[in-house]
Amino acid sequence: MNNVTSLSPEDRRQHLRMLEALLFASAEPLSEAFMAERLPSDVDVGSLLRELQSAYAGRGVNLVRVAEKWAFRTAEDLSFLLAPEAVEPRRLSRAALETLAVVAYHQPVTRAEIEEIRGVSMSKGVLDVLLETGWIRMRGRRRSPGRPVTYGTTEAFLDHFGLEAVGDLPGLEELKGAGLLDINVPADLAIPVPSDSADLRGDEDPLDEDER
Amino acid sequence: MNNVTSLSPEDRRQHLRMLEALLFASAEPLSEAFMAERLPSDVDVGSLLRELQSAYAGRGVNLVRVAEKWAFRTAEDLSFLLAPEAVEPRRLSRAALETLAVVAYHQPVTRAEIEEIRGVSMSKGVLDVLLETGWIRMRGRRRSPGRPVTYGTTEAFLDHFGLEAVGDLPGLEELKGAGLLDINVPADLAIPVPSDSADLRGDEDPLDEDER
Amino acid sequence: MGVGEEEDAAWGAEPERSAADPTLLVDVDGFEGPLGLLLELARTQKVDLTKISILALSEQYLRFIEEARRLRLEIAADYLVMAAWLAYLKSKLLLPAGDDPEEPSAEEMAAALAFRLRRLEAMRDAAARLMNRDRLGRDVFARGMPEALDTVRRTEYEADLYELLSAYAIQRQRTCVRRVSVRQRDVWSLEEARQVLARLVGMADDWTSLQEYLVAYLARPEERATAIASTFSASLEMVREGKVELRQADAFAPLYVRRRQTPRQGDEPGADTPGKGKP
Repeated sequence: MNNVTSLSPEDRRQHLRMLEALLFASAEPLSEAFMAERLPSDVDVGSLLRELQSAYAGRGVNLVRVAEKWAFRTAEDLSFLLAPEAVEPRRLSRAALETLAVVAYHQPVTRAEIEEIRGVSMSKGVLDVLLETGWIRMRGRRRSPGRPVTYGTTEAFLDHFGLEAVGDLPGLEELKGAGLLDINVPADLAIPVPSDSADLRGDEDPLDEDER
Repeated sequence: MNNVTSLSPEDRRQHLRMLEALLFASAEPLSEAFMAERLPSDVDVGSLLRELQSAYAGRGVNLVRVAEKWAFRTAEDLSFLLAPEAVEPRRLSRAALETLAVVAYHQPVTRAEIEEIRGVSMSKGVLDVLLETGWIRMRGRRRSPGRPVTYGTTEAFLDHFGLEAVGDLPGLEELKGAGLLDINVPADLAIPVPSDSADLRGDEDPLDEDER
Repeated sequence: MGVGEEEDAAWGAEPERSAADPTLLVDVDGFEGPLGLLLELARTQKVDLTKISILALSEQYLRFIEEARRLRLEIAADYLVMAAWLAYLKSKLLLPAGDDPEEPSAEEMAAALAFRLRRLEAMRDAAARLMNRDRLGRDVFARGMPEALDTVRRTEYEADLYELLSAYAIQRQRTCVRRVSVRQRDVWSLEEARQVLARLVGMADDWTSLQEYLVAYLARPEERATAIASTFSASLEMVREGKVELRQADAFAPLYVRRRQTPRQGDEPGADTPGKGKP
């Protein structure tokens, strides 16, 4: 934006203070749109956020991007300091972990596809536990016989694992290159990429009203 | 403490980061003793906290002392950001509008006089709503039995209705001309020339101290 | 102990595992499923999965299942289906390739299985890498004392000058009309006159001037005309009903009224003029 350059340093400092306060006050990541709404209309929130991010880069608290949103989080290297205070998060079973990974890397994915990939039929409890964590959600229904529910990951998943987007999942490019993200064997020509986009895919229908 | 000075600036920076992270993540204000316990033993927490406090002094987030403990708090002058006001426009009820008009034309006017002019008794809520709009105010007390409160309009009233002065409110002939009053209204219908002068009239006493 | 569907408890400690575990009985108790079991077996081959011998792996799996059956372990259907399929694959791998173009070749089937194993392994690695990330609430922390980002709703009232003026004009006019109607009450209605008359006639038995009766009740001279007119009309009505009698000596002479003295006999047709002309 052009008018940014015309702003006085004092204005810019004030806008940074405002962003600082907003982000600091919230435990949840905030979208740029949310922040822009609360700042004067001529403010380039994106550029201010980058400035704030670099100002906090070496500090005990960092400004991080999560799922297209921004949040202050304690620096990773200081976890030893805070861990004693933290409640030990319950450990997921191996089955749940594997299922979570399959959902993350293959989303949108149906229960049958998860079972196909893991090579085992799955107890209902596993998906329930994952839904309970808030890390996966029912996205829609696959437009195929039986209209099975499709699953995908949530913003809370990205937040919890410190990912900006599902595109940042570890090893994703490698897996994609090896064709290991294909659900069907042998591999399709098209290489699928996981997507947690709120938009349904071409082969997905929305969930029924009472399922949401 | 003497050993503080022997610490390298890098160590000091790291200790500041640790305090920052601890204070940020804590759900409650932290005592110096609690923080000292978590930092290396040779650290002067008090001096670090004061340094952190002055570093954050002009920022959107400040380090404040709360009951012998320390906590980050968003800067006081930015509270408007955190709880911005959303304005909900609401129309005045017919009764409120009529009462407002009577107050405007007949000020200073008491509640009994408003009722006399409107020919109906009035619920308490109507005057409360009008006081809330900021368009009318309690002016004083009529020097008569019961010392009833007199009401008049405010500058906000003039502002909202685009009037330079209450004297600009149209008189009888103008109201007729505008088609608002019947041509056939009785000749003795008197429409006063309003005045909202801040000076109390001869028959008004000032409000009591605690009413203002 | 059984080889079956994974347990319902999705939370729980991961079982300690090791590829070098000498006894696979530990794995029978695991929740991995037949593909997971195959993966475990493949790891004991200690080769790259892309170079694994599916034939050797199949034989290993079938031996494992046979051993489990010999020990009379309950084996879930998933494992048996896999065993049957692997037995079929093994026989195809050992036989020369058939000519049926519809059916996938043994090599293709083996490659598909190898792919599935690699994919499962990739997912396991991915899960491990995911869990090793700096996790919120374990390695990094959110604001401990969030301050509410609530919106305070404030009402702002609206009105314009036209509304204000018309509200004023309407109510002033309304109260004007009300005052006029108060004056209209000065006109005696027939009903009012009748009530007054009925009450007053009851006070005296003898002939009384209608004027006299009324005068006592008329405070203001300007009401006299309407009072006389209404009372007269009312009196005629009451005469017709046989309740009072009227008498007048001459035209414009005072009109006298009294309560009807003699009850009427039955329904006389001429009942509407009984008082007239009785001196």
